[in-house]
Amino acid sequence: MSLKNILENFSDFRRDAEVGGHHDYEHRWAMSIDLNLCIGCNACSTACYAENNLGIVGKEKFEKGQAMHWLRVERYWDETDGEFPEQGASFVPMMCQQCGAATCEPVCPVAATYHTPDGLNAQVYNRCIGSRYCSNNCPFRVRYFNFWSYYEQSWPEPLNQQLNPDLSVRDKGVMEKCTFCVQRIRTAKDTAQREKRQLQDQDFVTACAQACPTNAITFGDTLDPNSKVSKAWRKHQVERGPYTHKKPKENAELRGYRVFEELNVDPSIMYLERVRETEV
Amino acid sequence: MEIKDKIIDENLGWQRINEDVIRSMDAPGKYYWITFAVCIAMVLCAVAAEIYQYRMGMGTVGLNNPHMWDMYIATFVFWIGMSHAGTLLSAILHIIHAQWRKPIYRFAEAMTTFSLMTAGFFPMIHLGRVWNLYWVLPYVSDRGIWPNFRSPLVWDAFAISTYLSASALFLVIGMIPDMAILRDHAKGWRRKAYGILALGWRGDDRQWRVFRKTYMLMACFLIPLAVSVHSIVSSDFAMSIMPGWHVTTFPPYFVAGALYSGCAAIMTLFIILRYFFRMEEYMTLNIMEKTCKLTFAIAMVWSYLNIIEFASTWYGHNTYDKELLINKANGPYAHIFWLMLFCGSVAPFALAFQKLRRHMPTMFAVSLILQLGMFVERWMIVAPTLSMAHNPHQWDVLYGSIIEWAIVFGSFGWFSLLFLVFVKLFPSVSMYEVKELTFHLKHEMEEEKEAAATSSKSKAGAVGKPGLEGA
Amino acid sequence: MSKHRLLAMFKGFDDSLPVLRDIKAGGCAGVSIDDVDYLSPIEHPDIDEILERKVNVQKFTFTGAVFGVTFGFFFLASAQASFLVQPQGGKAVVPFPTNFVLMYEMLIFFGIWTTVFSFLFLAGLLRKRGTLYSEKLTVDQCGIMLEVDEHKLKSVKEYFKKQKSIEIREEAVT
Amino acid sequence: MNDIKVNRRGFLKALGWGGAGTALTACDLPTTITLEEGKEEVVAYVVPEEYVIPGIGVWYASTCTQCDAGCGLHGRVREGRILKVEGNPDSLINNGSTCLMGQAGVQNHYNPDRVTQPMMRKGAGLQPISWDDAMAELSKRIKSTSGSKIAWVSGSVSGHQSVLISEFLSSVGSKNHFAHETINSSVWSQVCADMIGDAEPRLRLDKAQIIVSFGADFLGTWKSPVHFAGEYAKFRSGQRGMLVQVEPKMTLTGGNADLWIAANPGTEGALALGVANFILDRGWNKENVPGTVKQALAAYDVDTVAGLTGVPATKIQRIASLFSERAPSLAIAGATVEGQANGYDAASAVMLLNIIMGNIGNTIEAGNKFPERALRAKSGNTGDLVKFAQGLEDKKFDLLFFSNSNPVYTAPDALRVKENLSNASFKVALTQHPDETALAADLVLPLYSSMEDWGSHVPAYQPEKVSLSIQQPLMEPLYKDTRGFGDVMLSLLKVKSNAYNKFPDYYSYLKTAMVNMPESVRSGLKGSRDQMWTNLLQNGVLNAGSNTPKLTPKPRAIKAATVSKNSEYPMHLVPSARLGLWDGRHANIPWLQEAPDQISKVVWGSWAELHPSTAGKLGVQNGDFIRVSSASGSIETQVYVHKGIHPNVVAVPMGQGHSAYGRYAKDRGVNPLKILDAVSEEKTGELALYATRVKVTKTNKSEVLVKMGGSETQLGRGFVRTVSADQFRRTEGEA
Repeated sequence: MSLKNILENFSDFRRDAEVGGHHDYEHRWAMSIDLNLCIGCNACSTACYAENNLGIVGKEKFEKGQAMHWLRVERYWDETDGEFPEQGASFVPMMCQQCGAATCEPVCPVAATYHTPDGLNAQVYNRCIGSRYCSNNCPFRVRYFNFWSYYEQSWPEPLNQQLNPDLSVRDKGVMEKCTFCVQRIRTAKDTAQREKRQLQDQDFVTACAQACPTNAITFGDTLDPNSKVSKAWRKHQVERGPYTHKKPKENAELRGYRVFEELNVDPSIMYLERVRETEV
Repeated sequence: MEIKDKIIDENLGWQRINEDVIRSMDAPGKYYWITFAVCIAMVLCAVAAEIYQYRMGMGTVGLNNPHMWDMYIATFVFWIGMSHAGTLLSAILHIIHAQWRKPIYRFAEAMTTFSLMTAGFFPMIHLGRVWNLYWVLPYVSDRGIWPNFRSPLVWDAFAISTYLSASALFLVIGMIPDMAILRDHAKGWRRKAYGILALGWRGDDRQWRVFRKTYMLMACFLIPLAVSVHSIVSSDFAMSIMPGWHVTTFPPYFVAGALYSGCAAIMTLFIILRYFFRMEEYMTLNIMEKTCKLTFAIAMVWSYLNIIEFASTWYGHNTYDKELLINKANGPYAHIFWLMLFCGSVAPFALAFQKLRRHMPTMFAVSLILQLGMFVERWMIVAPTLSMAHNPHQWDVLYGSIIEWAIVFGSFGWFSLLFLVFVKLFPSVSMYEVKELTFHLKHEMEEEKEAAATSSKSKAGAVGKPGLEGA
Repeated sequence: MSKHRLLAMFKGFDDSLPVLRDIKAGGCAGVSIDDVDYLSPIEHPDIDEILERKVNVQKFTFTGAVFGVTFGFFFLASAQASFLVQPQGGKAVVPFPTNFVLMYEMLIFFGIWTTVFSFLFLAGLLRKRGTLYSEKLTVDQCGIMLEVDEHKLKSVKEYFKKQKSIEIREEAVT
Repeated sequence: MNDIKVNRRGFLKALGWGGAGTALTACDLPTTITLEEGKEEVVAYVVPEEYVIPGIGVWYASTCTQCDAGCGLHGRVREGRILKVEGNPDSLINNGSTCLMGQAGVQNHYNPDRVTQPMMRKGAGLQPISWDDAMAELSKRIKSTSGSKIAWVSGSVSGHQSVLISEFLSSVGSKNHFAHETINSSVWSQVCADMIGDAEPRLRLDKAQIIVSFGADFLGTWKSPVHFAGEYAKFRSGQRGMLVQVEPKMTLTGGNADLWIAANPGTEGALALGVANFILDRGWNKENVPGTVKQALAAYDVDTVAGLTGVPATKIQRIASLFSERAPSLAIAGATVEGQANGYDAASAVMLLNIIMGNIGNTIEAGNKFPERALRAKSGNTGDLVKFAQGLEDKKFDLLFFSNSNPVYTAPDALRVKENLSNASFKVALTQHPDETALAADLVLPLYSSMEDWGSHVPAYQPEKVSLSIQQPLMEPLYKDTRGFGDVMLSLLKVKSNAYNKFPDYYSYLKTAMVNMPESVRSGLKGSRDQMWTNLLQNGVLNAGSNTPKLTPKPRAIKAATVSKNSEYPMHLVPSARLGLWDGRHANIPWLQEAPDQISKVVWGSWAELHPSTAGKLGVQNGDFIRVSSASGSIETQVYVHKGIHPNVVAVPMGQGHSAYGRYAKDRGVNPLKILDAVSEEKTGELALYATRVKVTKTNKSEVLVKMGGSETQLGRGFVRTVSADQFRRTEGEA
C-alpha cells in the first residue's frame, strides 16, 4: 500500500461525491411503470412474496406497521370535495427506486448498503448491523427491517418448501428491500456467460414485471440503448442523473416522471402519469 | 461587596472545608440504600427488557416502517446533551475565570461522565444486531472491510469515544489534588486506594504549575470537542434529507439544547446534594442564582433557535418541511409539541425572578420541568419526522412500547446508580478549589477594603463635585 | 558530605510568601531560590513571579495535536483506499469530506492524551521523591522544601524558625 | 401494444416430461436445509434423475386452478420442489401474466393444513381410515343407493374432470349435478343467450372506445380477470378508451374508471334504459329497434330515471352522448346488476344498449366454442345452489358428493344447507383442505393439490382461439395418502361400469383421451401421438382455430323493476367479491390474507365499507364495530369509511368468517353470505346476492382497523400525477 496507491484510491473514493453514484457501470437496471395501465391488483406484490421469500407477518404485526412487502401498491383517493370519487382511485406500485444518488447509501455506518456496478442499491444482509439509518433516510420509505425472526412463523411445514433457494431467508436485525430480483440478474448473467454471449434485453425480467396482467412494468438496462426500458425513457424524455428536474423537457406533455425527482436522488424507476378523461 | 452577593463565605476554615466534604463520603444511611436499591431494580428491569429484546428482535420496541428510530435515539441524544453542561460549563467557566464554578463543577463533571456512560448504551441497544457492534470501528479486517466513513453514525462513534475519554480524563486529572487530601485523611485500604489515585501528588510548585497549564489546555480542547460532539450528534439528523431533520441550525440548536438540559440537571443535582449533604455553605444560594441566570440565558438562546427553525421552515417554503411543522403543531403530536414549548420556553421564565431563584423547592420543580421539556424536545425531533415524512402512505403515529420505556427508565436508574456510588467514593465538591475560592475572595475583600479606605480619603478630598454621582 | 532535606511548614500563604522573597533576595545564606520547592494545598500563581520557572506541557500538546491530525488523515485515507470493494455511490446530502470531521476528532483525541501524559511526566508524578511530607499540606499549611548540605543545616533551620515557621521536618538524602 | 408484450420464451424453456410422465422421482431428494432446525444435511446427488440438475430450476407448463378462468402456467421446479409459478406466454388467456391468486397457488399446494388422509365419521368426529376401507364403504353405498338419490355438488368444472363426473352420474343413473359458484355471471350469460344467441360471447375490450360497465368487475372478479386485464391494457393504449363504471361499491375496476357512478342499488337497469331511451330519442342509435321496444323505453325519460337512480340528469345525458359518440362502444353487466331480483331485466337493458349501438358483431363477437361439447365448461352458478338446497330440504338425496365446492360456507343461512345436510345419510367430500363442508361430511377423501394432479381445462370464456389447457403435476405428492381427483373418479366409475377398466389411472385416461381428440382440435399439434402428447405437455395449452358464427340480436321490450323502500331494513348489503380471497376459498393462503384489499387496503380480516355521510349519521369512524342485520341474521365487523360507496349501501367483502379451513382462515372476520335473504332472481332463479336489505347499528366495540397505508390522499405530493386523456392521445395516441 504505497502512498501513491493511497492517494489515488482516496481520490477515487472522493470522485464525484457531490453527485453520487457509481461511475463504472456495467448495467443500469431500471424500470418504467405505466400508471395508465396499472390497475392496482396486487399481482406484482404477491409475485414478489413468492420470489423473494418475504416474511408473512400476520395481523398483529401488520397492525404495528411491520409488514415486509417490498413492493406495495399504494392507493390514494383524490383530494376532491365531491360526494363520490368519480375518477376512481390512484394506484402506484412503490418499491425501492434503486436511486443512482441514493440517500440510503452514504449513511450506513458499515457500508452494508452500497452501489453495485449494475446500478443497484445492494443490501448486504451479512454486513448489516441494523442501525436502520438507511430506512430513515429513504424518502420513499421502501426499506423493510426484520423486526422479528419472521421465518419462525412465516412458513410452517411444508410451506417452507416453497422458499426460493436462490436467495436467503433473513433473520431478525437486518434491513431488506427490493433488489430488482438480483438472483434473476445473477442467473441470467451466468447463463449468458456460459453461452458466451452478451446479456440481452428481456433475457429475464423481475417477478413483478413478469406477473403484471397489464404489462404496466417494463424492466431492463438503460445502458443498452435498444432495450425496451431505454426506449421508454427516451420516448418520455426522462434522463438519468440528479438535477434533471431543472432541465425542462422538450415536450412538456410527455408522461414520464420520477417520484421525488426534486430531491435529486436519481431514481431508477420512471413512472408514466396516470391518465383520466377530463371531459366527464 | 455585600454578603448577599458573595459566592461563598470567605472565612470558612480550610480544615472545616476538608471535614465537611469528607463527611459527605461517610457511611451511607438508610435513604441512600433505599435509593440505591430502587436504582438497581430499575437497572435490572432494563436488563431484563434488553435480554427479551435481544432474543426477540427490535419488534418488541414497537418500531415499524416509518419509525425506524424512536425513544432510544431520543434518550441517547438526551443523555449526550446532559453530558454537555458538566464538562463544557466547567471548561468555559474555567477559561473565563468564573470563580463560582468551583464548588459545583466536580459533580457536574461526574454527571458528564456518567451521562456519557449511559448514553453510550443506547446506540448499542438500538442496533438490530448488537453483536456486530464492533463493525463500526475502523479495525484492520482481513476482508478489507472498513466502516463507511461517510456515515454520521461512524462520526458519532469517533466523537463519543473521544469525548468520553476526554471528559473522564478531565474529571480524573481535576480530582488529583483532592485525592491527595483524601489520602492524607483516610485510613486503611482507602488510604492506599486514594494514594494510588493521587499519583504521588504532594502539592509542590512544579506540580501546581504543570497542573494549571494542563487543566487549561484540556479545557481549551474540551470546548470545541463538546461543541463538535453535539454537532455530530445533530448531523445524524441534519445530514439526512428528512424534513424536520435536514435543518442548518441543528448543530447550534443541539448544542444549546444540550447546555440547557445539562444546566437544568446541574440545578437538580445541586439542590439534592445541598439538601442531603447539608452543603449550604458551599452550594450557596448565590451560586444557585448564577446557575439559574445562566440557564435562563441558554433557555432564551434555545427558544430563539427554535423560532429561527420555524421561521426558516416557513420562509423556505419546502412543502415537506412546512407541512411537518404544521402537523407537529396541529397534528397527532400537538400536545407534546406544546408541552415542549411550555417546558422549554415558558417555564424558564420562573428563573427570571429572584424570589423564585432563591426558593429551592420551586427551583427543584422548575429544573425537573426543564428537563422534561428537553427530553420531550429530543423525542419531538425523532418521532414526528418519521411519522410524517415525505411519503404520506407511510404516515403513522407511534408511542413507545413497554420494553422501550423499561430501558429508558432503566437508564435513569443506571445514571443515578453511578452517581450514588460516586458521591460516596469521591468528593462531590472540589476541596482544593473551594479553598482557592475562599483564599482569593479574602484577598479581594481586603484589597477592596483598602481601596475603599483610600477612595473615601480621596472622596473627602474631592468635595464640590456632586454631579458626578448621578452620572 | 551528606545532604539533608528540610521541610519548613508555615501557617499559610501569607506567612510563607515573604520568606520566599527573602530567600530570593539572599536572606538565607547559602540557599538559592532555585533549590526551593514550594508546597501548598492550593495553587498560587503569584509565586511564579518569584520562582521564575517554565512549563513545557503545551509543546507536547502541540506535538500530539499535529500527530493526531496527520495520523487522522493518513489512517482514514488509507482505510478508504484499501476497501476491497469501494462502497461507491449514494449521494451524501452535505458532500462534506468526512475526513475533516474525523481528523478534527483525532486532533483532540491525541492532543488530550499527550497533554495528560506530559502532565504526568513533567509534574513528576508517579515517581518516588523522598518521604518528607506533612499531612497538613493538604489542609491549610504551606511548606518550603529545600536540600542543604549538612554544615548549613543548622543555620537554615535557625533562619526558618526566625521566619515564624510552625514546624521543621528533615530527612537525610540517600 | 404489441411492443409492450414481453417475449419470455427466451428464458422460459418449458420442458415436457418426455414419455412416462409419472416418473416424478425428483421429489425423493431431501431438502438440503431444514430451515426450522437449521440443520444441514449433505445430499449426495450420485445418481440424480437426468432432468434434475441440482441448483437449476426447470420450468414445466400447467394450468392454474385458483379460479375457473383457466390461465396457463409455467411452474419453476428445482430439486423436485415447485417454487414459483409464472404465466404461460403461450396461453391466449393470460399471455404470460398471472394474478395474485395464481401466484399464491403454490401456497395452496404447500398449505400446512391440508387433509392428508381419508377420514370417516365415527360418532361425532372424523377418524382416519385407509383408502381401501374408504373406497369399500363408498362402493357399498353407491351400490345400495338408487341413482336418483345420488347428487354431486361441484364448483365450475370443465375438461375431462367434467366428463368423468357426468359419466359417473350417468353410470349410477343420477341427473343431480349441481355446479355452484358464488362468483359467477350466469344471469348475464342467460341474457346473452336469449338476446344475441350466444351465452359466452367474446367481448372485444381492446376494440372498444368506451366501456360502460354496470357492476362488472372485469379487472377483479368477472369471468377471466387476467385476460380482461390484458385486454384492458390494449383498451387503454393508443387512442385510449374511456371506462364508465356504474356500481354501488367501488370495485377494482371502478377504481380505474374515468367516471364512477353510484346509482341507487337495483336501479342500474333503469339507468341503462334511460341511456338507451335518450340515445334513441336523439336518433344517435346505429341499429333500429322494433316499435314495441321503443314504446317500452319511452317511460324512461331522463328526469324519471334521474329520480329513480339518484344519478343527475346531466350525467345520464353525458353518458348517453359519450356512449354514442365514441364508437365502438361496449356495455357489460356484472354481479351488482345480476344479483338483484330484477337482474335479468337489468342485464337485458344493458344488452339492449349494445344492440342499439350496433355493438353486436363488433365489440361483441361470437365466442369460440370448444368442439367437443362434453369438455366444455360447466360454469357454476347460484341457481344450482338454490335447487340443491331445495332438494336437500325435500330429503331427495341420500348420497352426496362434494368436490371443489364448499356450500356449508358459501350458502346463506336462509337456505338452511348446513342444518339439512343431515337429511342425506352419507356425504362424501373430495377435498384438499378441511373446509366446513368436509367437516360436515361422513367421508373425507383427500385429493392432490392442483400442482400434483393431472387435468384438462376448457375455460368458459374462450379467447381469440379455441383453447384447452393441460394441467400436469409440478411435483411428487407431498402426502402419500392423497389421491388425484381423476383417479378417484375412475375408481368410482369402476363401481358400476366396466368401460374404464382399461385405464389404470387418470394419467392414462387423459393421455388416451387427448391424443384421440377430433382432428379439428388437434390441428395445433403435429407428429405421432406420443409426440403430440409431449408437445401438448411442453406447451401446456392447445390453441385450435376459431369458429365465428354470426350473432343475431333479438331486442325485446324491457321493463326494469326498481327496488322498493324497506323501512325496517333501509340499507342495501353488498357482499363484495375481491380478487384475492375470492369467495373465501383462498382464505387459507397467508399471502392472500396479507395482500391488502385493492380498494380499502385492509388485511387479515373483514370490514364494512360505509360512505362518510352514512358513517357520520351513525357516529362511527374507521375501526368502530357495527352490526349489520338482515332479516336472516346479523354480523358485526369494523367500519372502513370511504367515498367510493353509495350512501345507502354497506359493503362487507366475502372471503372471511370461516369456522374451519385451517389456521389462516379459521375464526377470522365475518362471512356476509350468511346473512343474505333467500331472494331469487325472478327470471333465472339465481340467488340474488345483492338484494338483501339490512340495517346498520353501532356497537360499543372499537379496535384499530388493520390496513396498509397512513394517509388516504397524496397531500399534493405528486406520487401519482394525472394527465388528461387528450394530452395522452396527443403524445402517444398512435394507433
